[in-house]
Amino acid sequence: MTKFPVTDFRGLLPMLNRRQILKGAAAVAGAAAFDGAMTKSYAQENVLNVLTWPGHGDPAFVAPFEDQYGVKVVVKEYVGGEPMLALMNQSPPGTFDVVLADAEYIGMLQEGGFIDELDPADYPLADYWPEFQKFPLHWSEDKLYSVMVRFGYLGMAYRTDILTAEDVQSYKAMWSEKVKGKVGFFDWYLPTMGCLSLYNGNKPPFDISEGSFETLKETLFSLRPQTNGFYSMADQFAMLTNGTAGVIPGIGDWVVLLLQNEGVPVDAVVPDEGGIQWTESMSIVSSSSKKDLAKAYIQYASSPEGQFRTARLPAYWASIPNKKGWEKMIADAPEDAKKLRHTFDARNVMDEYKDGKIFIRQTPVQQDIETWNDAWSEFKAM
Amino acid sequence: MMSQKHASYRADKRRFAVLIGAPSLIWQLVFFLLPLLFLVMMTFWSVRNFRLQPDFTLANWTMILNAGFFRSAYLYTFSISMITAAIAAVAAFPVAYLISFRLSPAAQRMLMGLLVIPFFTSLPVRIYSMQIFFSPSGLINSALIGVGLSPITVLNTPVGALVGYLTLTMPLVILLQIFALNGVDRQLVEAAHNLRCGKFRTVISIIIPSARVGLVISFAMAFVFAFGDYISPQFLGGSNPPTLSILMADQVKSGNHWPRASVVAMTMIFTLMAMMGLLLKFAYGRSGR
Amino acid sequence: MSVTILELDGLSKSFDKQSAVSDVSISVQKGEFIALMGPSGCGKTTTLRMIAGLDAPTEGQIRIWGRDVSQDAPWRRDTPLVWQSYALFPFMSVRRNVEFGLKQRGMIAKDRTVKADEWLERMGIAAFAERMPHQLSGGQRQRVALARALATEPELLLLDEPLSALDPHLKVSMQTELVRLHRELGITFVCVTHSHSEAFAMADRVVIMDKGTVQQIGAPQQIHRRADNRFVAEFLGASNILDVKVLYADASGVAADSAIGRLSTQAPALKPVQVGEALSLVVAMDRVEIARSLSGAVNQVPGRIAMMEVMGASITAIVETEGGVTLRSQLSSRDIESNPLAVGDTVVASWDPASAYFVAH
Amino acid sequence: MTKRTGSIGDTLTLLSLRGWAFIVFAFIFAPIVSMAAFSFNADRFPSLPWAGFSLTWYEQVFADPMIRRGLVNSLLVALAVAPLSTAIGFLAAYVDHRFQFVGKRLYMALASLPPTVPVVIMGVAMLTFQGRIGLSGTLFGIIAAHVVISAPFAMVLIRMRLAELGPDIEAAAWNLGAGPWATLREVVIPFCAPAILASIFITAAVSFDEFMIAWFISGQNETLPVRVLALLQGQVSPRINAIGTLVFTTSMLLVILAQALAFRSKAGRR
Repeated sequence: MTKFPVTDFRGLLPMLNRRQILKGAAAVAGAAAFDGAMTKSYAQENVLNVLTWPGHGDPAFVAPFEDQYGVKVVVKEYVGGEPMLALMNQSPPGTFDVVLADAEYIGMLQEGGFIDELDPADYPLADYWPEFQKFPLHWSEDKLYSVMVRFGYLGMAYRTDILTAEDVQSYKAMWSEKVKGKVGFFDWYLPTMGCLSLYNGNKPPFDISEGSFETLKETLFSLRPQTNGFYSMADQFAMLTNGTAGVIPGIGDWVVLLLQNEGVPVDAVVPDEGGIQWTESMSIVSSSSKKDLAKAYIQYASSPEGQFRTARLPAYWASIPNKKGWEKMIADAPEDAKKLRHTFDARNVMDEYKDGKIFIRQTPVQQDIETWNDAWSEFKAM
Repeated sequence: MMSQKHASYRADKRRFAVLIGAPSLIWQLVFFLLPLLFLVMMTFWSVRNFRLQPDFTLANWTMILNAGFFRSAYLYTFSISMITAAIAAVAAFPVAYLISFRLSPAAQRMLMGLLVIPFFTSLPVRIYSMQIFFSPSGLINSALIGVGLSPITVLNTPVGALVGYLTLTMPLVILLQIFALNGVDRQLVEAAHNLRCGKFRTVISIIIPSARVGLVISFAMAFVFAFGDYISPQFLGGSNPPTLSILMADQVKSGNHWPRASVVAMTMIFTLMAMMGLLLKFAYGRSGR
Repeated sequence: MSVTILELDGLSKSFDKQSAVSDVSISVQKGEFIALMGPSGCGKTTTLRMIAGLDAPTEGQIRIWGRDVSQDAPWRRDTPLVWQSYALFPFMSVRRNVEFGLKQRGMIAKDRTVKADEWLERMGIAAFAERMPHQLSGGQRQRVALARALATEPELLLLDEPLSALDPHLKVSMQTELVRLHRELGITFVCVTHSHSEAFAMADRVVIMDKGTVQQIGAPQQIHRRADNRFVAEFLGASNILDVKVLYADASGVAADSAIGRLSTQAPALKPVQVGEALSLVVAMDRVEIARSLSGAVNQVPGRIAMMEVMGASITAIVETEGGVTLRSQLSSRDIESNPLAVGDTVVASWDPASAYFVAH
Repeated sequence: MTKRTGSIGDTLTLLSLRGWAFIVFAFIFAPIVSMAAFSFNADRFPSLPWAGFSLTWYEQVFADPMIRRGLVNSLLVALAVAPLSTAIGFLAAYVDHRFQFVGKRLYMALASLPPTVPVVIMGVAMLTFQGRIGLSGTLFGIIAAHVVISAPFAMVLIRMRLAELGPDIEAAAWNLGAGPWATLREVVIPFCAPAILASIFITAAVSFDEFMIAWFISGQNETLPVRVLALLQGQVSPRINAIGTLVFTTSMLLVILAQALAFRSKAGRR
């Protein structure tokens, strides 16, 4: 034989002698002790555990709270309301202190006994825009269960170099030749199907009859030839940036504001058929053992300072319901206030609300969640 | 007295064997088999208001097995995994052959060392990098446009998923093929040359048959890994269309429907077991002559 | 005065219903050098492994100093084995290999080293104490294996084909060395081998086995002079074996008929024979003489020299007789000098009736 | 003569083989190289052309408490998984090597099959099961799952080494008075040392890179790969490249260090 072939991985990892192994083991043991000390601190009392959409654990938002209370905010991120419910269901009691959820899931959390009733007096609801002071989805039998932190509108986001502002006045733009194979979808049935329901003329979009639902499915399925793909949250940013996607329904400012800052030619629009409002709201988890801290956290998030910071979360921007927060933004970051249209002297985000074009996003009323989701699965697999 | 001692030696031997054998058995029973059995049981449970309820219903099975989206996802997943395994096996073979038969031991060692590197890097990050490569404004398309060709759409298509599957499986397939080829008796090859069998014919008629078991195993592993991967079809295929693993995740998302996800999982496990059985039978079957 | 150290009593062993050893009884005296010999698969190694406790007997007893050890764990016996493969621990230095048995007996490190070095010195490999086994030659490994087995100073040493892996020239010197070692130590050696020359050169007594059973036990000369049965005679390979039929028998001898005529032996024939019985007649090759012409004595067989095989100092003449049977005669080169022979010569082969004997077919 | 023409053809074959190998290696390594390159790119959403050199993403990685925590969790898990799965894999390999018994095929199937079950399924199964017994969300839950999938790797590595242990070596140890435990300790384990060491590395790497099962069951105790996945799904950021590059260089440094130490010790022994 002229060669000595290597027949397994071990040839690549020559043996160490015993002294080196012992040395290595000692180093490892030392590191373990150090790490043990580090992780221990997270399990201690001064930690606030928050279940939330991605990005809300960013120091840009939590740092002032952590400094003030001498605690650490530890977040667990999820994408989509159903995974959030699953996590709440599956985690042992006491895992989370605060949950940030979309308004349409607050009712389910409350029915499931996952969240506590709140005292409205604890929170600056009086400073909120009147429309949000008694936001229906947050109240059950006149009891408050959640406090809105952020919101935004969902219509379409599009590449301005592919579609024009006129094109996107209607959801019809998605069927245009210009975006054949370039219609992307956020991989969650609720916002997309909501927007298409509006396009079909259903108002409100989620409370529809069986017949309208069948039509909605047909509308959805007719988009299949236009489809580019089904994106994770982050993929939406990437696909709009690199031009793979020309238009994405069911999303809005929260995606495009950041991209515009980076110079990407994108914009978001609420078409004539209307748009959907999304909200992020905070509640205190019933099984929490740190409810005072949880309350303080929600108070911070709804305060002008917290509002100002959460509006410009590095992960994605959003509108805020607290007028005092608007004032602080106008004073401290007028440019950003303009981008977010949080100004009092020009047409602002609340005007669209007042126009009656905006419908609150909710889970299906007349059908099961599964029915809608199965239609979505069917659409994806077509 | 005698028999007592006799018994004690036997008992010692048995105790030794049991103590040696127990850790693996117990660990895999408790943390592997039990969860899987639990998953089987859960396929018969029902879900009400986002809550799992112990039950005995075949509804999940009938629903999934009859669902058009399940069937198309199954067909797609199966065929793209086969295509992946075939491409990986064919593309890897010349490389494995070169490394095993034509390079110096030092070069062989170095290249195998290189092939181990991907195992030390995060797959999601590698897949994410591929996204950048194949995006419309990425390197590949810039190059294509640069030489006057039209750009290609790879992202969010089955081809994109394929790129991801190959990223995942290629290093493994090449390594397994090298192991298989290194096990081929070199004297056999020399004997073939001695009998004036050309290099190419030697590869076809001597080397591939001798290394068949290893080559089939490398194919089987590529299939197994592609069949179960979630990252590639999600991030490069844009779940367009979705695979079974994505379908599983979707079922979980859809109203916390773990039972349906478990049904999908079962179909995947059955498929993999059947495939492995068939391939291994093919690999070992004819060598019994 | 001889004392029995090891007794095998009706020992049997079967693997998966296949009998490997059946009903073997041997009794070994203290200080004896015993060789177990036979073709491969005859059960000699299994017998040795049972003595060491590595295989458990299906039936029968193994007694050491009269105590039944057949159900003792191998590590509870004091029966070190020198392995055919040497079985040196590849990741331990020579010295640590030799120390291994001592360590298991709880000897402290310092004493172990002293003892191991003594044995390495004695085996002439002290210079290699720090080496790893793979850095040694075959002969050196053999010595390490011996030192390792002897370091615990056993009373009984088992050797499994100790010379088979050595070069021919090393074999001879190692053979001498084993004999010297045996004499000096005065302990009992039980050695398995398939080579008669080794067994006959070293052992006090030889046990010949076939198909799991003992065929003959005896001192080398005794076995050589008189095999107990046809298998032994054939296995030793140094005899002419002729098929005969007894014509008559009395106290002084037996006459028998064969393909090459009437042959006779002088008493004692090994066991009583019956007239008309078909037997094998065994004549050692070195007892067959070759003459140029008939002389009128008994057992004279005329023939032609078909071939001359030269083997060192001895030459074997192969005589083709008229009856179609070939006879082999082993001659010394001196015999040839005084009586030159060539292929094709017409000769007469003969032997002394007292040197031939009968065995069963 | 024929030999000569043959060698020209052979040179061509060799050339095309090398060319193809180059393409395949480029395909395998392009993502790794680009990961490293983009970790220094100033743009937030990575695209060409290159927007300038920046260390921002590394600064952010080191400043991000969630990433730090993920790293610590990953290290803790890998530190526990490597010895545990190596020990369990070693014992299973030894059972295969040493014992014959009824049901051995089943035993070995149980010990070697877990890596062939898709990680998505493992994740779902583990979460539902561990959720029931209160293990999900704990570091031990992740460790338990990672041992399940990495022990078979250890088993295979060590089994290959055991196959090289001559049939007489263990018997020789018994013959010299060492009982089964002493033989295991003083003969089998030292003999397997290289494979044991390799499997400690490999199982640590398997655990350190595993993201799917951990994604399902980690709960609040996210490991680093889970954090990467969350970043990847939630908010694209070149921090991913920076983390990837850091993890990669650390792993590689460890392997190279191990090699270097081994070479030095070899040289010193001469």
